[in-house]
Amino acid sequence: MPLPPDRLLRAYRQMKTIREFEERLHVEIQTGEIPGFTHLYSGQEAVAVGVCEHLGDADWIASTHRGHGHCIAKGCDVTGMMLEIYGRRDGLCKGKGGSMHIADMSKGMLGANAIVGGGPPIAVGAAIACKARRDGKVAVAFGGDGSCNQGTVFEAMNLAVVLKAPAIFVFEDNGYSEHTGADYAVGSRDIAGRARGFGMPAETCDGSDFFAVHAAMARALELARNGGGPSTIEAKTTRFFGHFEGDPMLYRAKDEVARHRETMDCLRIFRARVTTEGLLDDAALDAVDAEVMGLIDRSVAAARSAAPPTAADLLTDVYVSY
Amino acid sequence: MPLPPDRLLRAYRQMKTIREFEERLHVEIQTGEIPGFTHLYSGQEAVAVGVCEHLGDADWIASTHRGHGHCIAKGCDVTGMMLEIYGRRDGLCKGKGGSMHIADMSKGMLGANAIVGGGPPIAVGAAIACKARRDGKVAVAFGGDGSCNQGTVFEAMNLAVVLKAPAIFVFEDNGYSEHTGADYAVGSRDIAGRARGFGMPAETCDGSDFFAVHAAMARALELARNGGGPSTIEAKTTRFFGHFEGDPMLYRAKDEVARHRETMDCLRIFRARVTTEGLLDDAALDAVDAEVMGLIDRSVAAARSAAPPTAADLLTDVYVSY
Amino acid sequence: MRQLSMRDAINEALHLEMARDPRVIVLGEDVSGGAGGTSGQRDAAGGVFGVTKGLLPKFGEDRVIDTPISESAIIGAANGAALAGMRPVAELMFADFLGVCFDQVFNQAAKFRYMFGGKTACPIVIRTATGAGMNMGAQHSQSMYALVTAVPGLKVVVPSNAYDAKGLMLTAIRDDDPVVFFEHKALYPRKCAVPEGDYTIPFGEAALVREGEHVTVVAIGRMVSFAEKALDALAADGITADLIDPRTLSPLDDETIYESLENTGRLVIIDESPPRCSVASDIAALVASNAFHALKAPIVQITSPHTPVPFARELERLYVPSPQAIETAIRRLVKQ
Amino acid sequence: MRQLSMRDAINEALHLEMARDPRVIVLGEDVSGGAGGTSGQRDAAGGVFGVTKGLLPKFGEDRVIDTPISESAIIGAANGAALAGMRPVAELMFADFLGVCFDQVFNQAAKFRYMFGGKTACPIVIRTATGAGMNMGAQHSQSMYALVTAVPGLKVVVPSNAYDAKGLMLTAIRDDDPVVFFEHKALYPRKCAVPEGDYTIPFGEAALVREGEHVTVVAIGRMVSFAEKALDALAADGITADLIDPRTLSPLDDETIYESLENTGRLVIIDESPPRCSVASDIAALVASNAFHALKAPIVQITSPHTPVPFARELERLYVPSPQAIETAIRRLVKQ
Ligand SMILES: Cc1ncc(C[n+]2csc(CCOP(=O)(O)OP(=O)(O)O)c2C)c(N)n1
Ligand SMILES: Cc1ncc(C[n+]2csc(CCOP(=O)(O)OP(=O)(O)O)c2C)c(N)n1
Ligand SMILES: [Mg+2]
Ligand SMILES: [Mg+2]
Repeated sequence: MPLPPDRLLRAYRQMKTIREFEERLHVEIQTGEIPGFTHLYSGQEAVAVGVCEHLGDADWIASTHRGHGHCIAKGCDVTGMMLEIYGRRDGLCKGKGGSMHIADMSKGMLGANAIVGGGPPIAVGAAIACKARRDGKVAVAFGGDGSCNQGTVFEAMNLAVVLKAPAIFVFEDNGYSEHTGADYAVGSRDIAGRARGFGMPAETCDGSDFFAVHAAMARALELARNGGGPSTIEAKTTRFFGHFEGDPMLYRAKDEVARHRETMDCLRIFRARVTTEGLLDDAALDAVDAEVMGLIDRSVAAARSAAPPTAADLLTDVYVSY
Repeated sequence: MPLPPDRLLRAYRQMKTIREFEERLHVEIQTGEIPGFTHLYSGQEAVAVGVCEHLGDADWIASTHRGHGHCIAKGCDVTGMMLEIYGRRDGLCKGKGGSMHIADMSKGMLGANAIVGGGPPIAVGAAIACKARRDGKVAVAFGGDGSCNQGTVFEAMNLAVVLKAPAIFVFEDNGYSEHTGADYAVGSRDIAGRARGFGMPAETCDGSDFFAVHAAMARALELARNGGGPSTIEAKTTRFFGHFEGDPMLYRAKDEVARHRETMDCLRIFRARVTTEGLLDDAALDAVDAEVMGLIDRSVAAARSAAPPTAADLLTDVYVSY
Repeated sequence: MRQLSMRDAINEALHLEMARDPRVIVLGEDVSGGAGGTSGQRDAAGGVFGVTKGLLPKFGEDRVIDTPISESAIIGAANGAALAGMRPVAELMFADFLGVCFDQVFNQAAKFRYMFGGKTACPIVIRTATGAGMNMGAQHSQSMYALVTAVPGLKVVVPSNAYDAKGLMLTAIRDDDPVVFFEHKALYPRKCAVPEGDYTIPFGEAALVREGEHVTVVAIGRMVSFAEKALDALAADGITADLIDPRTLSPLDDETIYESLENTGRLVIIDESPPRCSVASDIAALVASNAFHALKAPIVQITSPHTPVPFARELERLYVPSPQAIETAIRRLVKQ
Repeated sequence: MRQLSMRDAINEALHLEMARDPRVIVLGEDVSGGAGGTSGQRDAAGGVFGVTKGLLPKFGEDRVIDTPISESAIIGAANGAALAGMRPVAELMFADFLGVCFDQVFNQAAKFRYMFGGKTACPIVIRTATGAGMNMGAQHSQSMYALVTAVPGLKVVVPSNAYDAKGLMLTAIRDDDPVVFFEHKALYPRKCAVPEGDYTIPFGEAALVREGEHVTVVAIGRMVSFAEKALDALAADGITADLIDPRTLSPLDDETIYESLENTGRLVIIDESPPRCSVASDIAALVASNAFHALKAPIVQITSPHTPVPFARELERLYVPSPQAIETAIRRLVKQ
């Protein structure tokens, strides 16, 4: 059953928002105004949106160091995020978190995480809460190909299987963990196979194809919501930028990114499919593009002019009470 | 090709030594003279000996909290072990380690380990050393069914695959981790399947049958020694005592141990096979039995009368130099 | 009044709070036990020290969760469940196992609130067995309070008796911040008078166990009873002390220590852990910075030596601070 | 003399020692980089801070080992290789990741020798990037010395400049005990004169960076240069100090501090980590116990606040002790 046009358009808008958010950050970072280091999600949008399109605010996701896409797909406020990345007082985390620690419980976003492998156990905990409350909600753990070598991830997978927790593990294999290829570091290069080794269903899909991810997630979700326990989705994808901003990418063939932008761009692939199949027309998509550019412009302008945190902010929020 | 009689007899002697060491400890512990808590290996002897029969002093093993069997199979001095378990100054570790920390580098024994999952990464490191030195040696990591849920174990497995390290992972599925059944806690109940998920060969064998373990190990060893990298052996076995001494075993059916002593006793199974096939005769085996009993008697007597450590010992051996 | 062991006092607190608040869940290895076993008997363990006994039959498998041996997953899951609105009580069988899940403790639980700009809370309790004295060897005997006391965002509780343990546990579960709750193995069977029903003991309020005039003694956990023994012996010679049990190490009630020092001018701190960067050193440093002028003599720290915990009975006995060593140290100090 | 950055000084030490001793191996994430990539280029990273650059081309893949993201396996493998006779130098990309491998650090490496009755050694070096100041957020900016200094069996090194870093690294690799070597991210590009060739700096010998009369200042790592700035400003007013850089926190050269205090009577300790159970508190406690009578005024500890490391530039600047804060504190102290 194809998605109705309004949901398709929303999915496109989210993917486009992520893309422009990231492409714009890539530019703004050159100005030196953005503190710290930033990991851009550009190229992987179809995974975040294909998965989160199914979820409501009361479902949960746990994200990674490369978290902007997951945040936007899960509904976090784009301007609040931009302010946070700039380290502003009115940022989503009051400037205390930054790019790698954006979270919003009201949107079911359990946090980006600067510790590779930090998120999956947390997502399983949220799934346990859903199960205990019998609220029919699920929790999704995002992770990269590199994260699938971290022991915490396997502990989380096994625990979810044992408890039949409504948890879904989404691995985005973008080919690299930092400067090292997945074909080197992922022993089997078969993340789905690992998941099956733990006793859960797992499938591999094309992470540049929104519809492929969306369909895989539909199956995982049905299982989880019907008490069938966890499952895994391995999405093959690519990142259009370096590991972090400033990475010279010596480990990638010179033309690799250009080639991937040509052949693995989820926005192009989406547009081609929906227009060919007559589900949406170019005009509607162009309108979204314009709308998104405006949103990003406004959020950058807001972030630039926003006030920084003050000395008083340093000592608050460590404890609820102490 | 069947093992020559002297090696068969040695294997039997080791299994018998482990058995009697443990059965005797079980008795001696009632006297209150043995400090701490002890995990007995009785019932699993064929695994330790089936594996270590292939190894020399320059090969390595990393053991677990249930380590007496591995120590004896790897050639650690039985009296030194007994003294250590009694906490004596002349124990293998000068009374500083105890039952859960017996080690002897000169025998390639990297240590029992009171941390579940502590050993496998260490074994992989020893395998890396073998590889770097090209000395043709291997490292074996022993672990239980429970340990196969600990993230460190998977990290070690993946690292070994990535580096094609001559490491062999031996999981002894004795059905329980403490008070919890493996069919509950091991998501898939298929440890070999997990190992295959990481991209290494793995096989399951009958851990009560010395010959089955020995054959599986021969295959793993050939692979490792020929640069083929790691593999996994999952041995199905049973423990004849509680998790630790004092465990009332409320989680086991009342007759389970009795049944297993009847049907899964590796010593009986071994004796039946070698006598039926005419490889050894009962007289030779009985002679070993007598010899072993003497050894155990003497080691207990030695441990009982040995001197405890003194105040001066408390502060030494923390650093090589400080 | 009814006498309860510390084990039973904590068990009672868990029962009370689980009955009162449906958000409370308990998870850990063998917290009930028997899952998947062949006896058909659940609650076969109730925790290896029996502290969670009886919870499963009463509250069911959704709220009393046996886990695989996966400490990172256990604490991580507690964290996630807390972010999602539950109040998990996770059991780490031995405090020494903090190593295998330390990231979830100090990088996750401790930092969520701050990193997320105060917009969330992570109300977990990590219960764990601590301390030497049972010949359990170097990896099952450590006193690791300092490691978590050092971490901003965590609260740290070390009860010295059954009464406190119950009241502090109820406070811990109701507290909105992550709490690490150390239960000394040697104290589990120790009994004292424990009221029925609900009562709480606030965090950051030390107990003045005894009042005296010559010296201020701060003792942690099991060391409180050791200090009492030493003081009993000293009473014969007319030496008396303020004996302070901080009960919570973070927050720490340093004010009570400073006030006592105004009277005594002499400080002895007794801590079962090794000396470097310990809670003993932390308290000594606070005093040397904030109550220096009250001090009439060097601060005395009585700790274990800078070694791992040894196995042999004779060595472990020498390792743990003894009532005799405490007595000698106090005697020497009051003479200065 | 030739000026070298701390990054290059450590790199040179690694080159020298790998050439000298075939037992030395290097392992960690991206220590060379490029494995499995599509460019065909190895040594594409040389560590994310470039400290291990050039080792792979020179010493090959058996001795310079890129690993998956598996810190427990990395440190565990280093431990096992050390027990089997190698001298591994493991890189933990950021000290904050100690959490995911802490068991291998404190329950294994630190305890082998003692638990095994002195019959083995575990000569590993764990190199790791430490410290705040680059807006890397709460999980990439911590100063975690105290956590390992607390552990008997570990040695802890925190160089404050390139010269020391090279000499201490050579000592660390040749040392037979496990060493945790903290490299401050902000110091990597900082240059100073560094001799070519082989030289070592012994553990447990503090550097007396400056001599003075009014106060003893103990500063750790990056804080040494901050203290120097503060002292430069104070010189105008005739205030001078003994500035002591411990260089190794375990073993700690406390004697040098006591000796200095005999002259100055006043102590300021500067430590970038949060205050509780910190190295600052450890040193303060040692002094309050062992050199109390030399003290003329309260000990001053200048540390970060009891909070996680904040992200925003303005907040992180307030978080890290500043030369101004140090100056003010010293000024106030000498007046007392
Ligand atoms: C525990 C831990 N180890 C190492 C790192 C450093 N690090 C950050 S991202 C990263 C690579 C992650 O690779 P992958 O999981 O494939 O995610 P991707 O960056 O491709 O999105 C590494 C090694 C970290 N943040 N945490
Ligand atoms: C990290 C850690 N977690 C928990 C324990 C407590 N513990 C000791 S043995 C054990 C069960 C191990 O089960 P298994 O691996 O099957 O080995 P077996 O006891 O059956 O030999 C547990 C949970 C521990 N020692 N270390
Ligand atoms: Mg990746
Ligand atoms: Mg088992």
